[in-house]
Amino acid sequence: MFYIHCPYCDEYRDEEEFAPKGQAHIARPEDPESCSDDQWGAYLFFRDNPRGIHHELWVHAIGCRKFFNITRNSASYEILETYRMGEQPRFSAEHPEGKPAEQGAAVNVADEAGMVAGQEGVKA
Amino acid sequence: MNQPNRLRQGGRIDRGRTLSFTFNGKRYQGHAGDTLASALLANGVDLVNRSFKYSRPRGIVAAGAEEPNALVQLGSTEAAQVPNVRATQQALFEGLTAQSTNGWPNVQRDVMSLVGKLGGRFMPPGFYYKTFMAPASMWMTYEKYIRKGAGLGRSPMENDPDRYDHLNQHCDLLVVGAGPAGLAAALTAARAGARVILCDEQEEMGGSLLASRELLDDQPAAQWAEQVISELAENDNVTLLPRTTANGYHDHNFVTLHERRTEHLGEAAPTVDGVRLTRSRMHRVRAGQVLLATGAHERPLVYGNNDVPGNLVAGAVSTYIRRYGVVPGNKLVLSVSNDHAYRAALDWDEAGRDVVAIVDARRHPDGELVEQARARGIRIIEGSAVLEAKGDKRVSGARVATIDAAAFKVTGQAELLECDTIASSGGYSPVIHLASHTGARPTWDEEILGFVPSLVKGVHAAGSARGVHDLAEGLADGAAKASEALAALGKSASAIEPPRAETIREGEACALYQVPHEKPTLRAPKQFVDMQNDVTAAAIELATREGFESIEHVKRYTAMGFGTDQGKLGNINGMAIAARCLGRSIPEVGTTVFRPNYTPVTFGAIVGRHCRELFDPERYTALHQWHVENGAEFEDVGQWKRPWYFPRKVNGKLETMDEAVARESLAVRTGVGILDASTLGKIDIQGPDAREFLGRVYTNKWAKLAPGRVRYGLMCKDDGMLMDDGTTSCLGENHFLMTTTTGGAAGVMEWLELWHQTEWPELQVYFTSVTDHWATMTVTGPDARKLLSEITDIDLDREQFKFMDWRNGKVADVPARVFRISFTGELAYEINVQANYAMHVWKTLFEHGKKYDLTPYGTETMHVLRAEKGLIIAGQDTDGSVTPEDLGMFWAIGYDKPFSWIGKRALTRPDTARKDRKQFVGLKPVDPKVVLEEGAHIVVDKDQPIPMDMLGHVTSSYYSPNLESGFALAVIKGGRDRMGEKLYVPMPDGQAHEVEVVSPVFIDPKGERQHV
Amino acid sequence: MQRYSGFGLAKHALSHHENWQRQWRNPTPKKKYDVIVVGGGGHGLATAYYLAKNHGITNVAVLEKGWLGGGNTARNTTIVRSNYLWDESARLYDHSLDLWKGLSQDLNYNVMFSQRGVMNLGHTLQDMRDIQRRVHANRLNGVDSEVIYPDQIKEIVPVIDTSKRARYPILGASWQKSAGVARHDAVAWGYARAADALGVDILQNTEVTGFKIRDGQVYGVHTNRGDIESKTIGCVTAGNSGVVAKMAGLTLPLESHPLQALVSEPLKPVLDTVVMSNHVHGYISQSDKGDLVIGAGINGYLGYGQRGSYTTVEHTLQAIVEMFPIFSRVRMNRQWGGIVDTCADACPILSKTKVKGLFFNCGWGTGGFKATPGSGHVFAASLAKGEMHPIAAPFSIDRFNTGALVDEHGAAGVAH
Amino acid sequence: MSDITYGKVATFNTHPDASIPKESPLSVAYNTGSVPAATSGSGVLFKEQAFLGHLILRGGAIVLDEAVRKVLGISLPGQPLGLSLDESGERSVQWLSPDEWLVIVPGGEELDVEQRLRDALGDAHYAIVDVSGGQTLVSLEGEKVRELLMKSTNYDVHPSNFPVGKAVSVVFGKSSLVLRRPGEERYELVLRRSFADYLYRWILDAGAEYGIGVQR
Repeated sequence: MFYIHCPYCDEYRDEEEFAPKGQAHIARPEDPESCSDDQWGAYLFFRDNPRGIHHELWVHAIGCRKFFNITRNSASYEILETYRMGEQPRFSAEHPEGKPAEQGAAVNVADEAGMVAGQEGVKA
Repeated sequence: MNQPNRLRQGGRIDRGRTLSFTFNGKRYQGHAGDTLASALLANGVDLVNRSFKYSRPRGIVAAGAEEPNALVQLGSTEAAQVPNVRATQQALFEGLTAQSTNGWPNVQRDVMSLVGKLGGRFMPPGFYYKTFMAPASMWMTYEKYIRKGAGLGRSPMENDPDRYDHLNQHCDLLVVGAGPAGLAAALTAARAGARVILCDEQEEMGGSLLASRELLDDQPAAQWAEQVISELAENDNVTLLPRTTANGYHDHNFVTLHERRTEHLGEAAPTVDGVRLTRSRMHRVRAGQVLLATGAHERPLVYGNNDVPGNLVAGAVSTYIRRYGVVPGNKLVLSVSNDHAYRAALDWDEAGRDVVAIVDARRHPDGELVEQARARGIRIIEGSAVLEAKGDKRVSGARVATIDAAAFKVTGQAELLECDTIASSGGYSPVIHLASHTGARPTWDEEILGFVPSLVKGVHAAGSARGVHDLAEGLADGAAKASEALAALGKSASAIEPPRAETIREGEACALYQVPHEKPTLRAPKQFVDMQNDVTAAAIELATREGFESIEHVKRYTAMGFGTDQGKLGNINGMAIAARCLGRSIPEVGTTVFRPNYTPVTFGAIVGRHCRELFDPERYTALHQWHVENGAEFEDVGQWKRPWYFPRKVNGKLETMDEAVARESLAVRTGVGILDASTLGKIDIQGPDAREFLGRVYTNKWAKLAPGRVRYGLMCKDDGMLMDDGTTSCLGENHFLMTTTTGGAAGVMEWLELWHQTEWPELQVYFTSVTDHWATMTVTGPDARKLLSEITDIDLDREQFKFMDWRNGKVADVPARVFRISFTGELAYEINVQANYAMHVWKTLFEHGKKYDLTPYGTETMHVLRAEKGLIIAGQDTDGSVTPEDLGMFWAIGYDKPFSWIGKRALTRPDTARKDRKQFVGLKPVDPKVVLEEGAHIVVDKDQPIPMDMLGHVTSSYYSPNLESGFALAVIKGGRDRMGEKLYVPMPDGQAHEVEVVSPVFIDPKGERQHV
Repeated sequence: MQRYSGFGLAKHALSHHENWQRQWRNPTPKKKYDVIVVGGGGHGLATAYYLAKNHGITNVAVLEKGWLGGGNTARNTTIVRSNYLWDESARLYDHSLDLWKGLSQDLNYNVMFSQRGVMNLGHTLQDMRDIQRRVHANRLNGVDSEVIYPDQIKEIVPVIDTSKRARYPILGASWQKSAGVARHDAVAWGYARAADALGVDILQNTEVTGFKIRDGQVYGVHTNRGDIESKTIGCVTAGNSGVVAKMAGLTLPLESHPLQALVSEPLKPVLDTVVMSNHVHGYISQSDKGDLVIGAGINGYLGYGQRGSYTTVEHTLQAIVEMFPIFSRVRMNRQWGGIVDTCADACPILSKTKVKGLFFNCGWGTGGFKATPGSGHVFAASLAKGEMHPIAAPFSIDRFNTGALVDEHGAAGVAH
Repeated sequence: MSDITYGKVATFNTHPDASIPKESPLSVAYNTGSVPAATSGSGVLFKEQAFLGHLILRGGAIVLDEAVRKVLGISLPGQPLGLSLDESGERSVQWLSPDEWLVIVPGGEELDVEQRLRDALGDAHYAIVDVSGGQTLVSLEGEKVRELLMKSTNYDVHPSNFPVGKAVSVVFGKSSLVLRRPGEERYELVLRRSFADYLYRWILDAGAEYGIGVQR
């Protein structure tokens, strides 16, 4: 029963309010028509499925209804961070202790007005 | 004296309140404050149950949650039955009625015990796997008899009279266990102003302090506990939960606490002020930090016939004497490996009964308690252990000899000591269950000879729960750990000054689990490890011989630890025996993994109030009450209650569904009908990019839809499969109203947000659900215009207000948006009004509709009518493997739209582009009386032997009073090329219906009726 | 191999059970095998057994990182049925059901396959359409299956509530009489013992840490006990398949999710068949020991922790008490979790890969136990021949690129 | 015409003449369920504030803030989960998400408020949607309200976490609702119409032991 910090509501809320939506950072190919069948299949179905640090997409379904990302250890279930759409994770399999500050969490959208701006690069 | 083992004084029971109870049909008396177990022992009831596999007589072994034997069936009425209640945890109440769970015809004279005695040796572990295989056909018969022996207690056969509920709790610090460490911890946190929850599974808080010999601040320890508890009770930030077991530890410090609110009051919950109390309550706690002060379980020694009634763990003896004023026997032999357990003999002695001997496995025991026992003249037999208990239904003696524990052998001549009670102690296992629920593996601590918990973030352990057994140290540990826990939350709390406790110097304990016997284990008298599942040391040895080397294998092969006690007494002993047999150390053999629950929890408590009429929400439209009052039968669609059909009374008889549906459909085709369509999902879409967005999520084109117009659209997932459909209306250049299927509403809303938030945030558009805001009434049929024109100011002229237009105005004096769209193929108007006014509009329509015989219809008629028109229902005619092309809806596919809309790319994959995919067609039974079964499959050759080649299946099928024939919709391989072909639908009775493949549009293929 | 029989048991009893042999050896890994099976669960052990028994390939190693049968084999709710919707899956599961029927005798190990019948309840009109569709398909595929209605359901399961009182009243069910349950651990042990007797090396505590691949051909594995060579390797690693595939540079079209189950305390027999409900979402049977064995739902997030969300357990018990109100006072003893590898179409992967000689058998999701014999049987044939067995062929990885999914979702939301 | 087109968006006056009868989302509950009377011993008082105007506001905070202040005299809540009320307490603005707010005004004012907001917002990108028919406001008062809420939602309703001026969307029973704390002694629930009957029954069942009373 996870306790999840919603980066938009800015507080911890119970897992019951959220829904997991699979692996994070899977961008729809820019030009679907030029994709091969294998590329399209990869986009639709093939997943990293790691044991360990994993980035996943969740939605605060009963709450602010915003989608956001969670970096979570799929074995221990520890949540290392949550971050808004368009932001990059600080923790990853390559950086389990977190990237140094200057590289990580570059976009920290604190004010609501910055919301839309912060979403650019969502597809990354 | 009717309670022969009750002491004249002492204990925490209320001698002024005598309670009667019935056990196995016989009446007894006990006192308020007793458990069922203490009351049975007070009355000298030795035999409380029969064992599961061998039907051996069993008595009470322990005094708490670890009790493996004393399981009873509680309840005097059928509805109040509770199976498998642990007598050691059941508070006595007036009129309590209990029975042994095993034993037939009764626990004293049990027929099955013969089987156990004679057949026991034919039932080694795994014997099921090795037998009952021949002949193969007999297994089900064998199994029938095996099943007869299954189970402990029995399920009630009537519905539960009781209610349960949940309470969601949050706190800074959850302290589990109100013994010395827990109380010190809670006090530390409470005084620092933290939000604290303190729970304890027992009837009374205080844990070991309630039966302790030690003084705290020169008073009895229980008094200190009382003072602390009353201070905590005064504090608004502290929640005290006695009778509350922390049964499961879930991720991120989510702990479930099962509070038994009324089980000490009666077998069913009492009623107060007309409201029945909840029998138990599950506290769903999210704790900032958790401190486990769960204490330790004493390990009994494993020796021959250690299951005969009269064998107890040493600490239980002390508890019964000191807490309940009950001495469970007359002559005690105490077999120990440590000093701590000497307390049992001292307590026994002080109760005025005979301590025959203390048999100590250590050569030279020398602690303070040993000295005290010596000083009292108690015989101490050193370097020895009880090899074997004598007796059948009660211990009659103990065979004692010197042993070499390390070499696992008996070194001296056995001596038989006459006694009626054998208490044993092989050390103390910290209660690590909750910590282990988190997935953290416990580690073996050689110093305390036990597993200590590994702790994930946010969890702390204190006192005996981590092997700190000394009272003074435990108190200090609790306070210190609480202060650490709060520090982790960024709160400072200085540890309380613990009360003064004398430190008793204890000698070193020795490691002893299974006591050696003169005979090898496989030949020795049964030495029980897990009494509830009748697992013996021999069984474990045999398992290891057969190659089961992992402790998990041993447990599964022997069933050790799979009882309702989850091996609280036996698991460590079992591991030690496996380790001995394999020549490994205990940690090499493995750790034990505990799962929730710590002790079993009533289903009802987990369910809470989510049952009966509150099991799942019922969603109602604004017109629901009218439907109920007008006799509607309802269909469950998602959580909605939708009218299914409206049976009328005809000649005093209620119509069947077929009759009602025939009447309703004819009314729509020939007069006018009305449907409550409010359940359709409705999404308001605003923004300059709304149109672009629609073009991306729908398969068809939206660029040119003008305000005032409506269009039907198909929505796919990116795998090209249909997901939902509906109409979307253009309300303004940048403003649309989308409708979805009833079941798809929430999913589509989230789908739009998903794409907007994650892929196309640059599109300026907002979505808002307005499903509940609008009530929707569909008035349809040739007379629809006439009816509506009576009560609207909207110009309904066919040229002014065309098919697929929408207009606004007033209907029944209420502002309305009216959409001229049709799901029946008839002239139809969908009237949308703000839901608060819906009932007025609906009733006004009926007032004016009387002369047209306005007929309310439900979902069934709606299905028939739309099927006659060949209109699909997403989810019925499609199943997640159907593309818009499969449906033949090429007119709704915008192949040349500039943006590669969701689902488009997938359509050209090799399998999706196949020409012989299953395609949507109509079927007409050659015999018009035939109504095909929905779900039936279609074949070319009705005489083909099984397995038959199936072309597809019937997705929708009805009788049409308009066609005067059955008709169906289906998906069939290459269906569009099969028009006119005759195919077959084989039925279970061997018949096959002949059908003709036709267009799915059965009525008005040109669509003239809806355009009138 | 020491034959097991009732008579033999009696003989052993007289010698105080001192002469039982090991059920399998604890061998030292050889340098090289003809076939390596990665994963010592039911499916892997069955694969090894059929390789040896049906194809004469006995120089086989089964590599198990923990204890054999310790994964999902030990954690499932033991339901065995074959009433699947699509031809491809019906063939696969019915093939398996056929093997179940003689399995105890074949292995000389009583796996306690108990054909006590399985019913899948329908609570809505759409449920009933789906049930009809599946039952009709089953019948034409030769799979035992019928539709039954509330009166018949009540007759088979007297303790179920078929009244209209229910929030979602029971409208009917599909009923497969020949389906049932089996003793899960015994399946792993029986296969292990029989495979071992035919010469298969079962290597426990042997963890694969990497693959040896040259020019697109696999030729061995790295393990914690040294390198082992083979040019044919079948990975049967269930929830860990994604992790294993990654070692070979492969990505699979699946995700590993937590799936939970729970048992009540042992009760005197009260429920003789398996009852499953897709709609209110719970399923239940009673074991020969008396426990009510209850399956909970799958969680939507990735999870290798063998734990799931508590709300899932709550919802499951709510469903059980809704269907069986008399169980409200019964108590839940224990819960646990497994790791299930699920594909988008709720069907398994039995497939070659881009790496020559490297095969995968995974993606069984929530329904792998029932397939154990059939899966092992066709996978062994595929490994032996180097070509996928016809029953296995539709389940290739390629289907996720061509679109030829075998979508069992509609038919089996609770696909156990 | 009830629709008034504001540039490229249509607004709609949903209200007929005051003489037309209307039914709140709780009408089925009142008509067919139990309606326990409030007594002096009632630990919880349930009172519906029916037929209020409910608007959903979408857009950027900075843009909307100015317009909302101008029209309603209330600042947009500056923080997530904020709830602002005007002096009378009759009008409120609640944060729902970073670009979504719930405005509640006396019944019948909603179209006027919407139009004035639209006037103030001009060409900015925003959305305003009337949802008044789809939900209803309920107030809960009494010393046992907090415990009733704890039975129903996993949100931490302790005053330290849920002070006056906070509002959250939460799981409630098996449904969901908006929970608000406009005053020390007062909690508010915003119920969705189609779930209202279920939620009412849930609340009454949970409140039975506190002698819950319904004021109509």
